[in-house]
Amino acid sequence: MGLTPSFAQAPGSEVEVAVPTQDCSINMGPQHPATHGVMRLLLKADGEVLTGAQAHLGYLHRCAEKIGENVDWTQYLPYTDRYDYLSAMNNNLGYSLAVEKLMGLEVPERAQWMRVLLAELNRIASHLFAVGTYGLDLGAFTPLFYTLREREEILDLFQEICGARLTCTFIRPGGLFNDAPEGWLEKVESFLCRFEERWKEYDALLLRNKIFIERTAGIGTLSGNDAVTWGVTGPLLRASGVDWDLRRDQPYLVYDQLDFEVPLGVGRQGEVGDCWDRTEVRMSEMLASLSMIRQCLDKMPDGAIQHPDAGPVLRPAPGRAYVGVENPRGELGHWLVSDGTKHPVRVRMRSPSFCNLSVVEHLLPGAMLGDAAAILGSIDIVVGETDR
Amino acid sequence: MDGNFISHLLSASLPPGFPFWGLALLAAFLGALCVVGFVSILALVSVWLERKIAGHIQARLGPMRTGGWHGWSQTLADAIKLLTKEDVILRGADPVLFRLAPALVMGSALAMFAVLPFAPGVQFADIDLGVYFLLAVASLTTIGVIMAGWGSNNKWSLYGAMREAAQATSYEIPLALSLIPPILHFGTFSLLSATEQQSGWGGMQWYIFSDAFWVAIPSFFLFFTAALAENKRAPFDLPESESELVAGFHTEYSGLRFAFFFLEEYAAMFAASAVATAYWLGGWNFPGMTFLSTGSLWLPILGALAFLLKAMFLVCVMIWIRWTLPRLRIDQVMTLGWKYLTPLALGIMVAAAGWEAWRASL
Amino acid sequence: MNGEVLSFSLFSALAVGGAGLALFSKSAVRSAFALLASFLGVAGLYLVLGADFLAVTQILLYAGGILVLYLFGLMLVPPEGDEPRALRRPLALVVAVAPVAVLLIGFLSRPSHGARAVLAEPTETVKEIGLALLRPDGWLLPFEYASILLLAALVGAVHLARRSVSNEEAE
Amino acid sequence: MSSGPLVGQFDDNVLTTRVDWMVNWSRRSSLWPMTFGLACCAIEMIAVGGPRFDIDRFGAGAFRATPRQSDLMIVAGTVNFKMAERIRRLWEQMAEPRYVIAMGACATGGGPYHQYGYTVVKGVDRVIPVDIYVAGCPPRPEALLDGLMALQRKIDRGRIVRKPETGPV
Repeated sequence: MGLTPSFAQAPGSEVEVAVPTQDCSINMGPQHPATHGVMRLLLKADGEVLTGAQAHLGYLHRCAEKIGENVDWTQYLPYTDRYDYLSAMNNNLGYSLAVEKLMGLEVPERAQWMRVLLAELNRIASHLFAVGTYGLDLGAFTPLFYTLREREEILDLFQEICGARLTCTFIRPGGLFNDAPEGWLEKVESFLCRFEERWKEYDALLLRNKIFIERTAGIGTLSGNDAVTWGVTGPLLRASGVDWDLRRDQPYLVYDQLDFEVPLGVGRQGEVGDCWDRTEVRMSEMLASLSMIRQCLDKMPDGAIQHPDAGPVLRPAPGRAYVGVENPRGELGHWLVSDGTKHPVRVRMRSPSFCNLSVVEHLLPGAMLGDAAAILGSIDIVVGETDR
Repeated sequence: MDGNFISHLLSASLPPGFPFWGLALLAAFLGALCVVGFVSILALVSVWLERKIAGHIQARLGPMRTGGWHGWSQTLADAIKLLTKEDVILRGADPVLFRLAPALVMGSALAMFAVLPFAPGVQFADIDLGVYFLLAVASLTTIGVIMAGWGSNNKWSLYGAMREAAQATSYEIPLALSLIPPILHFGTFSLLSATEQQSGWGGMQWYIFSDAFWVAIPSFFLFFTAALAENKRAPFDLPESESELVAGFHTEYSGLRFAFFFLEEYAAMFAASAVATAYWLGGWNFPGMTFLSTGSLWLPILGALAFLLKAMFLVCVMIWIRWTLPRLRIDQVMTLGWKYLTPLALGIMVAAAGWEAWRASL
Repeated sequence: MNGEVLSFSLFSALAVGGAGLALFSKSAVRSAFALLASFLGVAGLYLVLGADFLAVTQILLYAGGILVLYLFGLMLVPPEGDEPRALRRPLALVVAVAPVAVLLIGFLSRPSHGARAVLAEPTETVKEIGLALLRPDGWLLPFEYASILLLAALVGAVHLARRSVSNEEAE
Repeated sequence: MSSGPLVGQFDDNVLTTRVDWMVNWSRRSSLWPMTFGLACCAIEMIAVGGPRFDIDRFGAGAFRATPRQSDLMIVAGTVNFKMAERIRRLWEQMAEPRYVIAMGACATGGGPYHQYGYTVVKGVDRVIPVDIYVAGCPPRPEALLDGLMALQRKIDRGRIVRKPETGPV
């Protein structure tokens, strides 16, 4: 590269001075406030505009699948809490359903309704955190604290029912660990009433904020075709206008008896599938979950919460099973292989964060450096799940 | 309490043969000490306010333990801690620029306080150029920030520095233009003279209440917005945007040198608020001022109180904005500055000029 | 030694020293920052001469504006050139020395009562500049109008340049 | 811990004990943590900053994104070998005096990943020195606050300008 600027004749334009510049490679992470954990993004930037991005993983690899081959079927359950640590109940549910499918167990009805209730409650907690930290990514600090306040109330409910705030290990193969304590369901109901009011606050504070709209509308647009091609699931897929929700399209538990709406991105502020749509879908999903929990509370039957055949040590018949469930971040699939002993032969999981993250390298080039945080935050990854 | 007062005091106490330039230097030094002390106390109060206000906005309490009553000494602890922390200078950094940058930033922030009229008779120097001098000195902070960003030899810092360069030079234009209506109204650059002209109506003839209120109010908001951007405050805090650039231009600074950048932010916030107070909100004038006799000792005390209250109110508004709004993107910042604020400021300037000319012709 | 001489020597040392640093510094960015010292020194000299408005304008425009533009420009310069610089040195020497020599000759050929007589009383110049700007027989206002014309030309040039880039993008 | 011409030079007297008290007080009251979360525990760390627990009450709420300006590294989560190297570097980038809290079972000793987690470092104290260990998987926010207060008590015992304690401790 010489000192003198080179003069190049670009086709179809006036004589243009090409100032020789170099793209700047920047390491974003592993310790960076916008990576939501320990992930490294290698960015290439031409000034403020990104020309390339590459995600480097493995900073939180915890051998989850290998551990599955070493421990009991039941012992593996706590590890499922820890891969997507924001939605432990949903992870428990996915694994338990897969084990139950292997064993051919039919879970008692009350347990099914309770499971749906807990999973949706956890979905609200997870989305609260996602929306709050998304505000943080865009420089709005306060929404996170409000969403954390509500999330604490959900964690209180979890704590009362299972003793843990974050890592519940509550939904187990065969049913639940425990029945809800006296008066717990009423507490859920009163929380829902409070939450409905607060939800409007967040909507006004963050989602309808002019600057927030400017920062997110039309940014990081993922078309429906691309979303399907990249194997994206969850709110990300629905924000791109693809109407696909496992809870409705491959119903498990009692979801087919519930009446709920699947919110889709419609591009109200910009294009279909932009960052604003993703946030909006998450916000609307909270309301959908709310109505689902209400229905669960109404229809909650009495009865047992654990299948009598599901003891502490499980020995599923030889075979293989795949069950996908709709997690807050997308489809969480478990592929289990059993040889009839008390240890699994293979515990393979399809984690939604990992598949959703793959789209980053497609979305980031062409965006601006400030958008990197906006796009990454809107994908809402949990590193424990991408690295497993 | 102004520079001349210090000089008089000194010349009375020094031996008669003492050279004049020595006296001037000594007076300047003592005045600078006063400014440093004042700015330090101001920053301590502002940072504590920021944390408390942020806390209460966010449904928290903020500092509570340090020092007793609502953690009043929290910032003091922060300051002592930063003083006693290790001073890291990277091997790859430019040693001269890295060291010079905080000093330049701090120095220019302190120089701004030289022309602020706090109360009748309490001003370090009433120079005729007043606010023009303030603008010039404020532009030096930009250089300091670029110096820090370049000298750190860190890409995040460099990005922060270049953002600051683009943002600060862009917003200097609407900032300066939005000052023209009050300058035309009062016919002076001097903040002192402008404040004195607002003392009518029993201390309520502020510029925003004057007959030119219809240009005063938009120009006030314009000035406030541009000052937010100039001082790197949210939603224009791109040079140090935490979620994008880690800590921007001061990523590599630790200890005392970081404290200088921290201090400068609050000093500059106060200086901008003080200019807004002196030009638009009547400076030290407060209602009922006319009941006090001109020689009364209460006048400077209450005047200083009024001035500080008004300026701190504006500082609190800046804090409130910071904890409410998301951050803009750099191209949006530039668009806002060039496509909206600058033409608007030009329009207001022309309107103000027309109004003042018409009023003068009556 | 009186105050004027002292401040004059201080500020001129700053100006010349800064300029020297800017010349001899290896790093281009450091040169730019050394220029800051030079600008501040010149501003101080204006102050000594009683031109306070000019001094502040010097800081505002040169230190606050033009220096930032220089720094922007430097960021576009590739880090290191491979061209042999030694060849250029004699030429650079001539270019650098010639003006200084001319200035020196000019100074030395004048009678030596020198700078003392030039020093004006420190006055407040803002008012005078304002009057000069609007005086009907003065040419300052038309001159300023011309600068607005220049500004319009600059904006037009930027606009033209932009269009060619967007043409290229459309390809 | 820190170095300088005045450090560890003086006998106990009123002046030096007061200086030590003041410096210790400032350090314990202003422990700025680094924005650095690894895994599950990070969520509880954020919860500690949240409205219910509010670590800012102790003066430790100013989370700094850059290690240069932070005093406290809360190792919140599982450390694996790929990350251990980075943690070491981050710790080295922090300015003295710096403190480390190992939060949770994983950072303390590998936690649930101790036995079969072949990539997991069995405790972050194999990489960097740890001041306070907080138990739990993940620890409750109250536990982290307790750990913070334990660290404050530890800082209170520090000697800066006074000569270090001699003899059996």
